Amino acid sequence: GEDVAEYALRLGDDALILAQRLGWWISRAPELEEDIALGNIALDQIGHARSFLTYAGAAWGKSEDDLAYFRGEDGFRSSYLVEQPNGDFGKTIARQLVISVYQHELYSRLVASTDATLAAVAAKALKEVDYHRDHAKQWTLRLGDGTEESNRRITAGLVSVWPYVDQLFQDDELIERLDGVAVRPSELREPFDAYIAAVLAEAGLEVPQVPNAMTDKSRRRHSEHLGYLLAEMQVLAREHPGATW
Amino acid sequence: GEDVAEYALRLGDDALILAQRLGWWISRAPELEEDIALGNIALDQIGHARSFLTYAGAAWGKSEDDLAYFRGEDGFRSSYLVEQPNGDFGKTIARQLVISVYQHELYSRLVASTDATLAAVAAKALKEVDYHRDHAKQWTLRLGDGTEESNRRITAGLVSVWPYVDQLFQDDELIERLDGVAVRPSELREPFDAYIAAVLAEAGLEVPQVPNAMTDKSRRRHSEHLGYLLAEMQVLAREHPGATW
Amino acid sequence: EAGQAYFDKIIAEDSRIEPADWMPEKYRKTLVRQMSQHAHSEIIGMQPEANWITRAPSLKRKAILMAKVQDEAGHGLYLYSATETLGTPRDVLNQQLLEGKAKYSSIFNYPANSWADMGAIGWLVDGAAIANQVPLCRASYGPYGRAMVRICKEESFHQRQGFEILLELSNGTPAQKQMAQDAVNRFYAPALMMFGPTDTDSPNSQQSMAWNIKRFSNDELRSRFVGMIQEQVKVLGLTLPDDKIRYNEETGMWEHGELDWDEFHEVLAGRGPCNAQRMERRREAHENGAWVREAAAAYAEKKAQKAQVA
Amino acid sequence: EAGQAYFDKIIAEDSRIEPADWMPEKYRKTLVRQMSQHAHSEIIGMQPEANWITRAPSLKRKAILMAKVQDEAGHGLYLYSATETLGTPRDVLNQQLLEGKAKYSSIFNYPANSWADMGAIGWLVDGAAIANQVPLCRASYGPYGRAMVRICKEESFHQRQGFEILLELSNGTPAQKQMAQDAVNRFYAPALMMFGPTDTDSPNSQQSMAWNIKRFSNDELRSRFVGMIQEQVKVLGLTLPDDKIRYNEETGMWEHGELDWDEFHEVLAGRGPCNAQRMERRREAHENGAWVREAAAAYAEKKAQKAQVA
Repeated sequence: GEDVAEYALRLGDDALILAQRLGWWISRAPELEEDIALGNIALDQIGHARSFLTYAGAAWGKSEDDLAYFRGEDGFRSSYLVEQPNGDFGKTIARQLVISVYQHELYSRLVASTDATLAAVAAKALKEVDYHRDHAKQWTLRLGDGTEESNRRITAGLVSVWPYVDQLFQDDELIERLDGVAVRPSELREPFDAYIAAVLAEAGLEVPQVPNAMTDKSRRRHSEHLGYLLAEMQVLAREHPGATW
Repeated sequence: GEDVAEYALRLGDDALILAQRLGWWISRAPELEEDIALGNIALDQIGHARSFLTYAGAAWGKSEDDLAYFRGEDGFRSSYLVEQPNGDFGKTIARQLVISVYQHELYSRLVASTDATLAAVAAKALKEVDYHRDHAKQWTLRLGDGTEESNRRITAGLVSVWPYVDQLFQDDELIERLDGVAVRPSELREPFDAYIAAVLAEAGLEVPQVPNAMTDKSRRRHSEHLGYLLAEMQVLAREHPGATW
Repeated sequence: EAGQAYFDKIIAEDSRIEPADWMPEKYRKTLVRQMSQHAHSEIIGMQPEANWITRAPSLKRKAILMAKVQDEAGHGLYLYSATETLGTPRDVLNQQLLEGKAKYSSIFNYPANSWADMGAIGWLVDGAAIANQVPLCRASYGPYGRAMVRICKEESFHQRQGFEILLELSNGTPAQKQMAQDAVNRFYAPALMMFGPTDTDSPNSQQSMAWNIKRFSNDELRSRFVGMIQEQVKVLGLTLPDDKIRYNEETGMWEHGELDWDEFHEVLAGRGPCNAQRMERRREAHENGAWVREAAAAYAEKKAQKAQVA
Repeated sequence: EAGQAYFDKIIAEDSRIEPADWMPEKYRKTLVRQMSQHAHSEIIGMQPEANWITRAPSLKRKAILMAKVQDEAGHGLYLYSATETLGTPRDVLNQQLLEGKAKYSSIFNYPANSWADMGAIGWLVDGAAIANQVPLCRASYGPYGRAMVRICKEESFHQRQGFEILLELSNGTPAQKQMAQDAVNRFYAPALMMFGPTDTDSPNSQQSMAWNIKRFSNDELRSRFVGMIQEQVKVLGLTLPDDKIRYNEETGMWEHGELDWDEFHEVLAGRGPCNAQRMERRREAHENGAWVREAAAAYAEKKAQKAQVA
């Protein structure tokens, strides 16, 4: 029904916007191996996005591309976190650490969803996110315990993305209605915190002590960044409405 | 006629794209005085763009906004130089130095155009560009003769924009056909070089020795940067075709 | 004691204190805090509007918006200058902002998500600012009052432009009208909260009123503002998201629905949607500009040395 | 002399030289130059296509394009590894690229202005690359030949994807079809020039052929390619911007219109539309990544020291 579709949108949009951000790095990474690694993660996320959006679109007779290219800002259900700009590699890794640990906890529970499609997509995605999480962890360790400069930068990156962490763990009416289908975000917070604390401790970093930003648990409101991202992502498709590619 | 309109497009598009680039700096400049100064220059350029585009549009029954917001990349006649990204303040000043010295030479001749409208717009623009040129000159001196870091950065900025200087001074068939109406770009090169050489010498900088980029004297082809700029500039207007604002 | 007497006399006469005059330390402190907070608000307030400069939907609107944001930088400059007459240099004030030790108006911690926000900010936010600021033109501290005169003139221009943006949208396509209504819905309550806590929760106000800095209470100003916009919104063909607005004949005050003061305090405490973003952007601009300011200083010094030698 | 004899024998038998084998200095140098140039081309060649990743018009195409650009990074890595077997480390090769001392394929100095260029690059540029590279799978130097086998497999996949992009556009709206034709018009001649100067102007080719590195002359390969694409373009429903294409029964060669070798040399000399941009972007990525590579190195060293202690 519509509720499941709305939930699938949230999952799909996070993956899509993240992929769009990460795709920028390909040809700009600190080393060739990272062009490939970040490219892989972006590709995986695009794959997840396509599955979730296709499923969501079925409820409204829309294709994945209708949803990706012909919704305005208000129609998106992405979180503030994935909308944050790439910044430097430190900030990108900080964002990756947060999102991949979150997605890992999320998908490892979503595999038990009573919705068979969501469960199946999550099962496939989980294996890939496992790699994403490890990638983010390894880089957090390297940057945290690398040089003074790298420690400073990953710290700044964590501070920069931290205000948007809280939104990921907010329950709302939709979640209540989807008991058994959706994963309850608030339940993910504890394991998330534990994992993050362990990684940061090993990296010689501290959990940022910064205020949460006021966001929107229903994900209808967005950061000021999303508009720019969509303008670029959608420009060509919208110039040719009805075209196929 | 169409030729004059096409010529006005070139003038207007350079001003418009430059204004769009400079507008980004407002709220991001190195000091408040520069937010204001770069804002002023952007405003002046928007003003020139509007005059030239309104004039050009008259030939095709189009408004300034039709031209600014509803042309694709192929329809623009901007030069590679103004399309170059802002980079850091050093690169922006380098681009400003080139474009303002060029526009100053251009408009100080265009005031004698046999086309009364072009002459009048040029007369008004010239006074303003005189300030732009001085602004760029003063900053080139400060950065060139400031610190090692600033010298390094303005030098890098000059090297970065220099491949696109040559295009500004290329004559083509249109220019030939508009004898007396248009200013012959090739005639501006000598005074441009002389002015630039004097400023750079005073700033302790050298004229960059880098190859020219192969561009398009008819200005129908563009750098890879223009598409991104237009996507952002036009996004809202295109979402609401036929709307007024 | 002569100083205090003169100061008291000037205040009693409702005349002006000038920079060279003696003044109580608390008066000075209050002014520095209020004026610099106002200056910071102008500077941070550039950001939500700068967010739409590159995407403004017509060249005319783009030019107007650029000019407006630029004016705000100008207001920041006047106000920093006026504050400097009280003995605190601009560098120090700026440092306080960057370190998060100084406040700025909370309204700028809300995002400008749509073009219509350029209208709502102009109409409601600048409108509320003017309502706050017009009485400040008569503030007892001379440089502050004079700065406000200049600023208010430009602000009312900005407010009119904001109104025009909304009017155009409201008379436009259904999508445009909806965009306008949505912006008004989002900015209405935050704009009302710009006048500060209710009088019962506003402990500093009385001293400021005694010193002729403040002339009206928060609630008085807010009420006046509500009365004004409830008229104007009709012209716009839009509605205010508040069905409790009514004129109270007895008190002579405009009343409105309850405001979410918890949200107000959350945003004040740094937990608004954009607090972190605004500060990060300001710090980034400051850091990215460091080498430029250093170069300008080094160059000026070289020039000065040459001039001395010559 | 034993080495030379063995080398000559291997070449005569059309067998493979391996890294540990003796080889003439010039053979080694030629290979290092050619292989690293090929690697650099993969790396710089990522840029025109990366230019469309964020704007790809469907999610499927976005995924395919990302995968393709990522493959190019992979090809760069294989080729740097293969080149390292000849004794020149990747750092040195990379430094040569960044300093402008090493060349890369000139085709990547043309801009990718439209989405259709993703099709034209795949079909024509990868097509020409494959025509060049398939014979290199039998190159006398073992690691090179083996790298080429792997690369050619992926390249032919990429070429098919490029062809599909054009086919879809050609069968699409008039605007899409025009976009496709425009891209083919712009990439046709530069793609033909990818085979290098005409045989009469290609002095190094003969030695490379004698060493079984190169198998066919530039003109032979070009002719074969023209024959191929003139067939394929019909399937696309597009045309090649060359009315001189014809099969010469006598020579058995495909002929084509004259190419603008002046332009070729201009681009080679650094004056293409994007030479400066491509190099600036590569240097920027390298410089922006310096602190990351340093951190990774420092961390690895710390780990190694701890492991030693333990």
